[in-house]
Amino acid sequence: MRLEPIANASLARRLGLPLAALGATVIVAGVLALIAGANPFAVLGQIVTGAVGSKFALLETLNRATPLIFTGLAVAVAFKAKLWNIGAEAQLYAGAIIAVLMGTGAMESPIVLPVSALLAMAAGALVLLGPVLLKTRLGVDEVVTTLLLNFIMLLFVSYLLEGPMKDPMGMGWPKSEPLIKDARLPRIVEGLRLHWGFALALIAAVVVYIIERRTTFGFEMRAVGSNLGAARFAGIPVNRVLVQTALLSGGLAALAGWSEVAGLKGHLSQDLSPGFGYTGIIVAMLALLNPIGVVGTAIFVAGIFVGSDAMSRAAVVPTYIADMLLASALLFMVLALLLTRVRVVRG
Amino acid sequence: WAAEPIKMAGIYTVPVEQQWVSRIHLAAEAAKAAGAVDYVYTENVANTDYARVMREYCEQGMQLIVGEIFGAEQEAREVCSEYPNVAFLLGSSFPPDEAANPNLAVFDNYVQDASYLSGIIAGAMTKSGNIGMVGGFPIPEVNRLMNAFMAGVRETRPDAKFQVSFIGSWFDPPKAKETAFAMIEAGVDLLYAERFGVSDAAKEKGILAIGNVIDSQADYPDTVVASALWHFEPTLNAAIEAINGGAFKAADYGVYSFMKNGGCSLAPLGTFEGKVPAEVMAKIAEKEAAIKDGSFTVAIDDGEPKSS
Amino acid sequence: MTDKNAQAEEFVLRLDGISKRFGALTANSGISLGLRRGEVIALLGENGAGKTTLMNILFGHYVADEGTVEVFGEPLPPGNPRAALAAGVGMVHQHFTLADNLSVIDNITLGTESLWSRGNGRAAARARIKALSRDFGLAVHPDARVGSLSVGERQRVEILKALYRDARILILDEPTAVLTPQETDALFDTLRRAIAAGLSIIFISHKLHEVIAIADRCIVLRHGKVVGEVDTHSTDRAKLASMMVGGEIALPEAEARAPGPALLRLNHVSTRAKGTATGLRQVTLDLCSGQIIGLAGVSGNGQAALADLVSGLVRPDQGSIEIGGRQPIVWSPREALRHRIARIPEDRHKTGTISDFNLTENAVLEGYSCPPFSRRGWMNWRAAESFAKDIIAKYDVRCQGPAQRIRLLSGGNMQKLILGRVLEPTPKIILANQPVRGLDVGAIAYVHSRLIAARDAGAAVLLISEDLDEIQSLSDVIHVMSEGRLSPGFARGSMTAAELGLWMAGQGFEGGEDAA
Amino acid sequence: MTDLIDILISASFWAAVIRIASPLILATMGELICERAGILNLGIEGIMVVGAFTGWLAVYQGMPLWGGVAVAMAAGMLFGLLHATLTIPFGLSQHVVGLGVTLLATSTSSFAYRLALPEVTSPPKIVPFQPLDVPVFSDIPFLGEVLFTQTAFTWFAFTVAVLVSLVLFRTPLGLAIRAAGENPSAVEAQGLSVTGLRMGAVIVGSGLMAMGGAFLTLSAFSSFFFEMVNGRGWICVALVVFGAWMPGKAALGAILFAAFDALQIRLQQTPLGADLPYQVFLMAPYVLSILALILMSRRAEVPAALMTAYNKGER
Ligand SMILES: Nc1ncnc2c1ncn2[C@@H]1O[C@H](COP(=O)(O)OP(=O)(O)OP(=O)(O)O)[C@@H](O)[C@H]1O
Ligand SMILES: Nc1ncnc2c1ncn2[C@@H]1O[C@H](COP(=O)(O)OP(=O)(O)OP(=O)(O)O)[C@@H](O)[C@H]1O
Ligand SMILES: [Mg+2]
Ligand SMILES: [Mg+2]
Repeated sequence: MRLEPIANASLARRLGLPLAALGATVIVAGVLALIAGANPFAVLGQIVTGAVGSKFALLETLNRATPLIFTGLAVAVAFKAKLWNIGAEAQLYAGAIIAVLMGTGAMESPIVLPVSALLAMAAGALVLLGPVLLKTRLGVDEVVTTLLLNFIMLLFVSYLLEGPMKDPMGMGWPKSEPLIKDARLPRIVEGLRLHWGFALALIAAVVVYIIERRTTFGFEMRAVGSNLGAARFAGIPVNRVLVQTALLSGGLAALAGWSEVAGLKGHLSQDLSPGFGYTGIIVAMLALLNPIGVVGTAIFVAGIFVGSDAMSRAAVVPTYIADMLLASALLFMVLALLLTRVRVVRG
Repeated sequence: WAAEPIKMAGIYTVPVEQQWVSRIHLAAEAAKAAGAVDYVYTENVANTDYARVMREYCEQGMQLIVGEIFGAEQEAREVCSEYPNVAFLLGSSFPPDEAANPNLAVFDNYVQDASYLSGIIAGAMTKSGNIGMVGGFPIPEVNRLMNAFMAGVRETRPDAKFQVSFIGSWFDPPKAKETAFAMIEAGVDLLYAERFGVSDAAKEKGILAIGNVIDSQADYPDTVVASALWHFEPTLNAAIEAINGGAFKAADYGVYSFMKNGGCSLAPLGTFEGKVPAEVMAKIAEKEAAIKDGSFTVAIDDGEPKSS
Repeated sequence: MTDKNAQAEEFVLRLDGISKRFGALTANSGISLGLRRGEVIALLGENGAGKTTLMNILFGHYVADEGTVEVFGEPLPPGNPRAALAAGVGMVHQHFTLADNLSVIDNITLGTESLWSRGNGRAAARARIKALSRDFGLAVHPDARVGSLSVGERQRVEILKALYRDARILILDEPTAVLTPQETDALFDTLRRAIAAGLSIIFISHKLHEVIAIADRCIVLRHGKVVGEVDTHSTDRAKLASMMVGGEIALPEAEARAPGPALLRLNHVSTRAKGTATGLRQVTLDLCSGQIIGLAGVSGNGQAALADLVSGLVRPDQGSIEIGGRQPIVWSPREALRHRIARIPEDRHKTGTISDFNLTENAVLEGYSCPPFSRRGWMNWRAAESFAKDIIAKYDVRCQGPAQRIRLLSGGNMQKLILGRVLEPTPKIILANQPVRGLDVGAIAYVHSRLIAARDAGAAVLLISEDLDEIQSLSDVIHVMSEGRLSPGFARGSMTAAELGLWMAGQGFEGGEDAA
Repeated sequence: MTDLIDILISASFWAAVIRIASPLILATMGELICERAGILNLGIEGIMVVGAFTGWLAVYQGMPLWGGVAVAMAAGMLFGLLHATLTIPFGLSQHVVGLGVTLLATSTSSFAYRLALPEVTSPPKIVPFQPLDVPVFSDIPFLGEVLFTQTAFTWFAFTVAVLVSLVLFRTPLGLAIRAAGENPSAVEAQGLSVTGLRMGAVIVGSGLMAMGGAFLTLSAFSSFFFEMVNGRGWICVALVVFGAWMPGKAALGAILFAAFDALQIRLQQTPLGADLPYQVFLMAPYVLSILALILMSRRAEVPAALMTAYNKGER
C-alpha cells in the first residue's frame, strides 16, 4: 500500500473521519465498561456529561486545557524549527518556581503579576537555553539533554520544597508558601476554578500565530526548520534563530507552570504537573504544529480526559480507563486527520 | 448501625496498594461488608484534579468523603464549604476549622506509639546496633514514624546508629531493594521497612526487618520481627457514628490513630514468638500500658530524620 | 513502432501502451517501446516530459495505470522492484539511491543475499566487486564510505550495484548530469564494455552530443507521449532539440567585450579542506565588471571551496577578499548579499530552495530581511507575492502560481525561480555554480541568455561548470582548477578543449606534474 | 574520598551495577534496533510497564519464569505492532504515536491489574529468578561475587546485547535494517521492503523493551507496582544516543548509568549523605550522563533517515 495526497478533500471526508475517530473511542469505552462489568450503553452519555455536561464540567475541561495550550505552543514553536524540545516539563516547573518566588511577598502590588510572568518566561527560556547552546556549539543532541533535565528539575523542585522554599506553616509537608492575593490570577467565574490563565493562553496562541506568519523571525524559524542548509546559504543566522526559538519555546512552557501556580493552586508542590510537558508534545503534533490548532487539540485532549475520568466514577470502573480512552482517542484522531489529507492506494 | 448505609467515597492520590492508603481502603471495605457504608473510590488522582473529583462525588450525592488533601488543602477546603451537607473526613496536616468548614474533620496516621514499641524490639534484636531506614519521601507521615521508631530503639540500644535514605518515589521497589542492599553492605543488620522492597533485601541477606503500617510478616516469616500497624477503623467508625447521630462536625480525628484508642498496635510476634528476649517483651508491655493510661506519651516529631 | 510479431524475439524489453496519471496530470500516456539485445536507446524530453516516471514504472517503483512490461518475453509483475531486479533489470536513478553512512561494499551487497542467511562473507563480495571494477573500468574502493565519495564515484557505485546483480538491461536516468567530461568519457567506455558483454541500455540525458555519441536510437517524449523516434546516425543536435521542444531554439552567442574595473578580488586566498572536499591553495582572482569568468575543472578540485568562499559560507584562512577595494570585516552569506553578490547554488534541491515552502517564500528567501519585504521585523507578504509574481512572469516559471509548493516544480523551473530571485535585485557580482545541471535544452538556452544579459548590464560573472562546452561558449576568460590551485586566465578561444583538458589533469601548474 | 575508593573497589558494588544495568540494557537494545531502522520509539516507557505486568501476571498464574518472559515479550510485540502500523505504513508522527502508545500501554496494565486483582492487599509475590551460583566460579574472589551472584535473566540480557550487535553488523539482515534507517529508497531500489524491515525491527525491538520491564518484576523484584518502571524507559532513549547508536557503547552507557546510581545510593550512607540533601544524590546519574554526553559529543552518526517516514512513490 502507499498513500496518495488528496487534492481537495470533500467536506464529508474532513468532518466524517474525525467524527468516526470519536465514535471508535466511544466503542472502545463501551467494550472496556462491559469488561469492567458496567453498562456499556451509558458511557457515551457519562463522558459527554463529564466533559461538557454542565457549566462546572465545561470550565473544568477548559481549566485542564490551559496548561496544555501553553506547553503545546511551546512544543509547536520548537518543533517548527526542528528543535526537539522534550523538556517542556522542566521549563514548566521553572516558571512555577518564579511564580512562587515573586508571589510570596517579593513585591506587594498588582504589578507583581506581569513582572513575575515575564521573569517566569525568562526562567523557562534559561532552562532550554543550556541544551540549545550545547546543540549549536557542541552538537549535543537536545532530545536527550532536555529529557534528562526534566528529571533533574523535578529533583531540584523537591529539594527546594523540602529546603529553602518549604512553607514554615506547612506542617512539614513539602510545599511552598501560598501566594499573596496580588500575585494570584483572578478566577473568571467566582466559585469555579477556571482562571484568567486560560484567557492568557488564548492570547499566547494568537501571538505565536502572528509571530510565525507575519514576522521575519517567524519566517527564519520556519526556514531553519524546513531546510537548515538552504537557510544558512540564504544568509539566515541559523544559530541565532535556534536560540531565539528556544527562548520563545521555553518561555511559553514556563507560562504553563506559572499560570497553574498563580491561577489554580496558589502554591507549588512537587506534583504540580501530571505530565503536562509530555502531553504538550501530543497536543502540538495533533495540531500539526499550528498555534491556533493547539488551542483546539488542547481542549480536545482535556475534554476526553476529564470526561472519561468522570465516567469512570459514574460507571464505577477503575479510573485508569480515562488514560486508556485518552490514548485511544488520540491515536484514532491522528489517523483520521491523516486520512483527511491522503488516501490509501495499492502498489 | 442505621438502616440506610452511608454513601461513602474515597479519593486517593496514589494507588490503593500504597501502605498508608491501603489502611483507609481496607477499613472502608470492612465497613462496607458490615453494611455500614456504601463505598466507592477513585485512586491515583493527581492533586491538580483533586478538587474536581471531590465535587463530582458530591454531585453524585455522597454523604461521606474520605481522602487525603495534603497536596490540595486550599482548593479542597473550598469544595467542603460549598457542600455543607456532605461530611468530609480528610487526611490533612492542618487543624480543623470550625468556622470555615464545620463539615470537615481531619486525621493522620499518628501511629508513633506502635512505631516506638517496634523500635524497642529493634534495639533489642540488632547486634551491630547499626540500623537502616529506607523511605519514599521525607513527609510528616513518614518522618513521624521513623523518629518514634528511633526513639524506641534508643530505649534498648542507646548507642544505636541509623542510616536513612529516601528514594524519591513511592513505587520503585527495585530501587528500595538496591538501597537496602547498600545499607547491608555498610554493616546494617536490621532494616526499618518503610517501602516495599526493603524486607526483600533483608530476607535475601538473612537479616531482620521491622514492618511499618502494614503487617508483612506473612511474606517474610523469618525476616519481619514485628510491625507497627495503623488501624483506620476507629477513625472511620467514629465518623460513621457521628454522621448517623447527626453530630458530625469539624474535629481532629488524629487521636483515633493513637494506641489508647486502638488506632495502632504492635503486630503479634508470630514466627518470632519467643525469639525476642522476655525482659524486652515485659518492657514493651509496661510501656504499652503507660501509653494507654496516658502516663507516658510518645513525642510527635515530624522533622526529617538524618543518618547518624 | 516496429512491427511486433516480426521482431518479438529479438526484443529483450518491451513496454506496451504504458500510461500513468498523477492526479490531474498525465505523466505517461500510451507509451510503447522495445529494446533490442546489445542496443542503446536514448530517451529524450524536456523536464517533466515523463522519462523518469516511465523508468520508475519499468523498474516497479510506480504501478502503471495501463500497459504492460515484458522482459525477455516474460511479463513483469507491476510495482515490484525485486521482480525487476530478478529479471535482470538494473536502474541507476536520477537522484542516487545510496546510503551515505554505509560503505561501498555494503551498498552494493545490500539485499543480494537472503536476509536469513549468515551471509557468505565480505571477502567473496569484495573480490567480485574488484573484478567488476576491473572489467568495466569502474575504479572505486570497496571499503570507502559512500558519503566520502565524489559524485562521479557514487555513479560508479550505482552502476556496480546493477552489474553485481548481473543486470542484463541497464537503465541510466541522467547519469551524466553530474559528471565531468572525463568522467563522462569513462562512463561511456564502461557502457561500451557493457554492450560488448551483451547488455542492453536505456539512457536518459539532456546533453544531445552525448546522446549522439552513445545511442543507436533516440526516442523523444513530450508531455508524456512519444513524439518521435530517430536513428542517431541520421540526425543532429539541432534536429533533436527541435523535436524535444517542438520548435526551434536560438542558442545564445556571447561575443567578447572590454572588461570594466575589478569588483571582487581574491588575494592569495587559501582555505582549509573540508572532509573530502579540497581547499583553495593561494588563489588569486579578479572578477571584473562586464566579464564572464569561466572556471573549468574536474569536480572535487576546489571549485566547491571557491564557490563557498564567494557565497560567504567560508572565510579565507590566509589571504584576503576585497570588494570594491575594501576588505569586509566579517564574511558571511548575509554579508555577501549586502555586497550585491548573486549566488546560484550547485544543488537547487538542497541549498537553493526550501522544498516545503511555496514560490513566494522561496522568492524572498534571501531578501526577506530588508524592505520592501519586511519593515522593523514585520513581513510584508503582499510585496513578497508581487515580487514572486514578477519573477514567474518575467522568467516564465511554469507553475500553478506563487502559492504552489516548490517541490512540485521541475528542476528547470526551480532554476528559473532561483535565477529570478538572484538577478532581479540587479547584482554587481554573479556566482553561477553548475547553473544548468539537469536542465533541458530550452531551459539551458534561457539561463545562458540571462547570464549574458546580466554581464552586458555590467555585472561580473563567475561561471563554474564541469561542462567544457558551456564554459567555452560563454566565458570571456577561462581559468582551470586543479587540487585547489588556479591556472592563469585564458582568453576566449585561445585554448582548445584538449589543451584545457591537460590543465584539468593538473599539468602546467607551477609545482610540477602532480596530476589529479 | 576514601569512602569513594572503598565503594568503587568493593565487589558488591559492581554486582549491584550489573543488576541495575540489566533491565536498562535489554530495553536500550530494543530502542536501538528501532532507531537503527529509522523509527524513534517513545512507546518504550509504556511497553516496559506492559512487560513488567504481563510477565509477572503470567508467572503469578502459574507459568514458569521463562514462560513469563516469553509472555512479556509477546505483549511488548503486540504494542510494537501497533506503533509500527501507525508510524510506518501510515507514517504518522513518531512522537505522538510513541507517547500515545506509552499512555495506552501504561493505563491498560493498570486497568487490567485492577480487574485481575480487585480485592487489594499488598501486591502478591512470585518466586523470582534466583542468583545462580556456579559451583567453582562463584568462589573466585572478586569476579565470583560480581558475576556469579547474578540471575540467569541478567546473563540473558548481556547475551542479547552481544547478539544484537552481531546481527546488526555481521548479517545481511542487519545491513538491511541499518540501510532502512539510513536511506529507505536505497533499500527499495535493491528490491527489499522498507515497510517490512522497519516493522520487523520495531516489533522485535518492542519485545526486548518489554523483557526489560519484565526483568523488574521477575528478577529485580517479585511483584508488580503501577509506577515501578519509573522513567527507566526514557533513560534508555537517552542511552541509545549516548551510545551513538552502537550496541556496545550503549550497553557501556547503561553500565555507566547504573554505576552512577549504585554509587549515589552508597554515597547517601557516607557522612556526606548526612549533610547533603538526598536529591543531590538522586540527581547525580542524570547530571553525570549529560556531562558524559558532552564529553563524547563529536557528532555521532545519527541514522540519516531517523524519524522520517517513507512513502514509496513520493518525491
Ligand atoms: N511522484 C509524483 N507525484 C506526482 N506527480 C509526479 C510524480 N512524479 C512525476 N510526476 C509528474 O510526472 C511528470 C513527469 O515527471 P518525470 O520525473 O518523469 O519528468 P522527467 O522527464 O524525468 O523530467 P526531468 O527531465 O527533469 O527528469 C512531472 O511533470 C510531474 O508533474
Ligand atoms: N510530489 C510531487 N507531486 C507532483 N509532481 C512532482 C512531485 N515531485 C516531483 N514532481 C514532478 O516531477 C517532475 C520531475 O521532478 P524532478 O525532481 O525529477 O525534476 P527534474 O527536472 O528532474 O529536476 P532535476 O533534474 O534537477 O532533479 C517535475 O516536473 C515535478 O513537477
Ligand atoms: Mg527525470
Ligand atoms: Mg531532471
